[in-house]
Amino acid sequence: MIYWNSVGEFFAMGGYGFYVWGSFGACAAALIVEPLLLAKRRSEVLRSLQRELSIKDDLQ
Amino acid sequence: MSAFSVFLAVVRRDLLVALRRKSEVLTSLFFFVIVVSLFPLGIGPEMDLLRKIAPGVLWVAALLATMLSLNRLFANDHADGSLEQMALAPVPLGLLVGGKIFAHWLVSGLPLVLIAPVLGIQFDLGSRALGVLMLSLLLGTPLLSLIGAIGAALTLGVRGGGVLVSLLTLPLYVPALIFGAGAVEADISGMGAAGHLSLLGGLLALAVFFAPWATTGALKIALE
Amino acid sequence: MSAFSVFLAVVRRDLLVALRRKSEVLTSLFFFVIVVSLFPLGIGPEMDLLRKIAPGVLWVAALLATMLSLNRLFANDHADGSLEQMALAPVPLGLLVGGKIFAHWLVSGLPLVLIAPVLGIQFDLGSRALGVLMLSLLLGTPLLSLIGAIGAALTLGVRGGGVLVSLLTLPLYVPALIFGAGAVEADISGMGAAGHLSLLGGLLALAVFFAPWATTGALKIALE
Amino acid sequence: MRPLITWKYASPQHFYPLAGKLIPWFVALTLIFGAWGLWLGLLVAPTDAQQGEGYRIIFVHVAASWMSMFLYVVMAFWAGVGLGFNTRLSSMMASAIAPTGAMFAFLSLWTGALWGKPMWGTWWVWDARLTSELILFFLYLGFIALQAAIDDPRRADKAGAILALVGVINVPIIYFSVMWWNTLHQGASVSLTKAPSMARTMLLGMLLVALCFWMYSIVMTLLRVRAIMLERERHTEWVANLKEVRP
Amino acid sequence: MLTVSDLACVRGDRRLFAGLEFAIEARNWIHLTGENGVGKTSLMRMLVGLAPVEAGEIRWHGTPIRSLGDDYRRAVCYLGHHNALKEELTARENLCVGAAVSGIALGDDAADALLARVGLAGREQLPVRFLSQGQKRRVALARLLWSEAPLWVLDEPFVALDTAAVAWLAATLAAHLAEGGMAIVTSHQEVTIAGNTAQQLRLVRS
Amino acid sequence: MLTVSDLACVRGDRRLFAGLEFAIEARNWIHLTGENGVGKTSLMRMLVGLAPVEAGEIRWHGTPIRSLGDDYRRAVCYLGHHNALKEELTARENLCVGAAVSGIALGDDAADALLARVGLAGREQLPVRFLSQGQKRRVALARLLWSEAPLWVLDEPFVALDTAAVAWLAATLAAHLAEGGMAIVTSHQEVTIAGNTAQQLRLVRS
Ligand code: HEM
Ligand SMILES: Nc1ncnc2c1ncn2[C@@H]1O[C@H](COP(=O)(O)OP(=O)(O)OP(=O)(O)O)[C@@H](O)[C@H]1O
Ligand SMILES: Nc1ncnc2c1ncn2[C@@H]1O[C@H](COP(=O)(O)OP(=O)(O)OP(=O)(O)O)[C@@H](O)[C@H]1O
Ligand SMILES: [Mg+2]
Ligand SMILES: [Mg+2]
Repeated sequence: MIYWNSVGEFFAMGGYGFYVWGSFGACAAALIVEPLLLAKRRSEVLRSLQRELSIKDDLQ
Repeated sequence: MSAFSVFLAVVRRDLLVALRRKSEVLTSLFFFVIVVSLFPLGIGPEMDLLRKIAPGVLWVAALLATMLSLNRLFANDHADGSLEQMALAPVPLGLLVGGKIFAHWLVSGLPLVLIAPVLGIQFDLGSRALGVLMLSLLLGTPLLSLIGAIGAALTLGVRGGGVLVSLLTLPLYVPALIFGAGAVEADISGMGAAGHLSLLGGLLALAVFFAPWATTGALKIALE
Repeated sequence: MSAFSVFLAVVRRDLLVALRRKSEVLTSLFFFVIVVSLFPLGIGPEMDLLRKIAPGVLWVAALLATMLSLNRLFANDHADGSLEQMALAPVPLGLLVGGKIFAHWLVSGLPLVLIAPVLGIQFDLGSRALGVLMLSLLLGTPLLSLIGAIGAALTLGVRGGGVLVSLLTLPLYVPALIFGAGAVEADISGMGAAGHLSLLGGLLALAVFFAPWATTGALKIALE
Repeated sequence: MRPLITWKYASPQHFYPLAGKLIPWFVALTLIFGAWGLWLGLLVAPTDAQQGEGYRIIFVHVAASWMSMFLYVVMAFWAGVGLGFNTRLSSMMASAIAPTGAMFAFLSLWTGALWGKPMWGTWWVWDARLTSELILFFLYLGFIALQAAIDDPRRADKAGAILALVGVINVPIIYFSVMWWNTLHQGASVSLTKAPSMARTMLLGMLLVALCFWMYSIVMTLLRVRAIMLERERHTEWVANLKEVRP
Repeated sequence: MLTVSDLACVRGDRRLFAGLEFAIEARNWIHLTGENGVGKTSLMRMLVGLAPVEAGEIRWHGTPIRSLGDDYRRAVCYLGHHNALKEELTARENLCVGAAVSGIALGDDAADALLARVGLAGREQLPVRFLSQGQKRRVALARLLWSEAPLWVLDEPFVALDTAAVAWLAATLAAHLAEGGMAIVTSHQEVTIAGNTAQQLRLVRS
Repeated sequence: MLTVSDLACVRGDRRLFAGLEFAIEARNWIHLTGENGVGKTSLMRMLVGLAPVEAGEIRWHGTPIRSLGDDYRRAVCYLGHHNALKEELTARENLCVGAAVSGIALGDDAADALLARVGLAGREQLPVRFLSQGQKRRVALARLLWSEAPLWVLDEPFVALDTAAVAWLAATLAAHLAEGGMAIVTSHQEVTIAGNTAQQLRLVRS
């Protein structure tokens, strides 16, 4: 049921490899980078929150 | 004093300030003239080419000239505290805002309408096309002032607002540009401009209703 | 502290302010992008026509984007008193002014150079023409910042200066526009862009020498 | 009598843990739809007679285009609710959706351009659909830039809401104006070649990728809204008592 | 009568004050003091309805000001740190248009008479940008002379004024109170108003 | 030593003053007074070299200031009606870049220490636009703490300051004078500086 005969053919995409993989690659990159950026944002917030709280605890 | 006289008071004040800053009225106009004149310099002197791009260039220039003058629509009033006093005045803020927008159009929209034929001649437009151009600008420039006011109010007090306002308003200007320039092009190509012009009129009617209202909302937020 | 470190201090300060107004850097760029995108909307989608006017449109847009950002070159410093303090600092004012102009170019000129190829593609320019476009902008945008600084200084504190500055600087921008857009056109039509580019370079060298000096003079007058 | 709808989750304090619980499920859905869609689109679907293998771009292109438009409406909806009912959570949702929407608009432009080059011989034409997508991208950027330029989050929410609502009135106007502009002018320019009656596998693949993007958008929105909640409500007690903050 | 109950003010992530309670009656005035940055300006902007209220209630004759709208705005005259003057208009024009925007018609002669009262006779026709700091403040204060509002909210009105102008303002306030008005005034200096002892309200950092 | 001889000032078609003569010696200060609009600000801008001199001469240690250039600018520290702060930078950044532009390197810690001295500890990292009127003035005044100039020219430095800050500024002035500095200060209020009686200079309308 798989349409392709070989891996090489799959990657060549009938000569349109650059365009097809350029599109799918950009999408994949975007969909991977965005969660990573969000994870970074979250850990930054958490870190600064923890720092603030520990300062507050020290004061008490 | 009636609501209408308060409206007139605002219009009068803004016109007075604009006239007092002498060059103000003229410069918006000159900007329009200069931008339009730059194109032949950048593109070259072929008349056929120029005639083809004339409606587009004139309309884009009108749009940029209006947009440039948006900064002073509310910014000065905000900085010197007048806007606070307007918000505290015992009349609907929407009315005062309407007055300001109207004055803005008188100062920076109307002159463009009046000078446009002269510039159109430079691009070799026919007299019918010039008429359509003026009409499209007459309907279009108030629309630009109204939409622009929303952008100006939203960016008020926002640092770097001067350029941000263009980012916000230029996309919203697209329909005005397309129907405005489209009317002139349609006329030139003999298809009749009525359709485009009536769409432009419809948009204007819509904006007259909604824009002052949205602008007032945005101003109240800016003052908080 | 050496003269150079004072120069750097000014550059650093202005970059800091620009970055702090977060969107500032990006919006000058967006303005460029949007203006360039407006032209096809006004003119119509025919690629042949668009390809012809591409160099002119791109250069006019770069010119307008630079010009729009001139307002904030000195106006804020003037309003908040920083400019007075700079004039009173025990270092040559020309040096500080040079720093401000350099920072201005970094914020509002350089990004245009970098984005220009993407826009050129929308107008279907070839890759060689894109290279020439970038080069011409690389030489041209500092020139625009330098000339613009004179205009910005001259209109400082003049009410309504925002539009007046365009009136003063746009005519001065004409040579840059002609040689800049000319270079790209010459390349497209196969005539070679070297001549235009070297003229542009010459103008830039001239401006680097004289513009800060003229700007300083204008600023001193504004402060009196 | 119990109220029909419970408003409990309209407060950040209660929505935060709920969002945390929902995320894994939507991640799973994203992965399932994504894998299935890619399987069909890249490996199973046969070639297109006219366009060769290049047509496979359709699987991401159309999904991204749809999402970019859909997300704008959802964003404007939440922004409007936030403005009208002064509910913090709705405004946060709007801010959380915008970057993902802008990203899909960008992907639509990018994949479209990569498709256009082999099909039309040019990266870009000023076609109606392309142009209105470009303007949609600008509207997203305007929204994001405006919110970024205002420091007070409450002010940013309200200003952004007004812009989004004005935009939502304008999107159809822009869309139709561009359509009309272009049909009047068509002339020599290239016209968009519609794919002929699509094979069922292709259609299914396209729908699956679209579903995957939809689920992905939900995940991103929830993740981002959680981060925004932490940032904005940093001084409240419920944040201080979270176990990820005070272990 | 203005009643403030349980008022709180948050700026950024800082709580400036909370649980503030006070009231002003006719013929009385409040001298609002407190160190720099304690929240006096913020409080005043809440009182006149420019800034949203975080928590608590402000009532005018018993009704929350939010629901009063224009009626409350007619009752208040606010003067902030900024003078609300157009620099390119003359002092006279500023006065006339300022009044017109608030719905009060003021002729040129009437405006000149008011300007003479604030000590600017002979400078009616000079654009405001040429005036000195103190002269600008005087033009701004002329607003008090045409305002019919019973409640004056003045943020550091004495700044930049010379001794003569300070005395004039104190007398004007005294007259306003004698006619049944009320006022709330910030100032870092002592203020004495003939025949009226201020209710002192000192904000402290919470 | 600053000597002013036969100085005149014209603004528009108005002669503000003429034939003004005075001098400041080390360890002395001048309290410049006069009613609103008499020309105090105009005089100060002439003294520091910002405004052109209509008639008369201003000398620094005997040399006309026009011919001194940078040397004179190094000797003067001027604070005008405006605070010369960038609203989007933090207080700390403002201090550092302000000093750097005048050729003085100031680290973050040094800046924080100065800010603590003007009572802004804890607000070093807040963009200046969030500060209150008086807090902004304090940041502007911090300039006096890093300046090495012997001559201070301060236009209404006490405006917007609360009593604690006024006392601090008076003490700072006293210390500056004790170290051999000089100052010229306008203020509509009384100013007392420990151990130093002011030379009173009262401008009157000519
Ligand atoms: C930068 C270039 C492009 C952009 C911005 C773009 C944008 C869009 C948008 C917004 C849609 C969704 C419209 C809707 O469903 O109503 C769409 C759908 C579609 N696009 Fe593109 N497109 C681009 C290039 C292309 C190219 C080059 C092709 C093929 C030759 C193409 C083929 C399609 C197809 C087949 C659909 C779905 C058909 C449909 O739902 O009507 N697009 N595109
Ligand atoms: N975003 C923010 N984050 C933290 N603090 C802020 C923020 N915005 C404002 N503030 C603080 O809020 C206070 C505002 O004070 P306000 O202007 O009301 O003071 P004031 O009592 O009028 O002072 P002054 O006597 O100096 O005029 C300041 O202390 C300022 O530092
Ligand atoms: N173009 C002009 N025509 C006439 N008079 C002018 C003009 N420009 C300025 N003036 C006058 O010059 C004076 C400038 O005063 P300056 O600002 O120096 O006063 P000041 O003593 O600092 O007052 P203040 O105590 O209010 O700060 C004002 O009286 C102003 O009216
Ligand atoms: Mg205050
Ligand atoms: Mg003064």
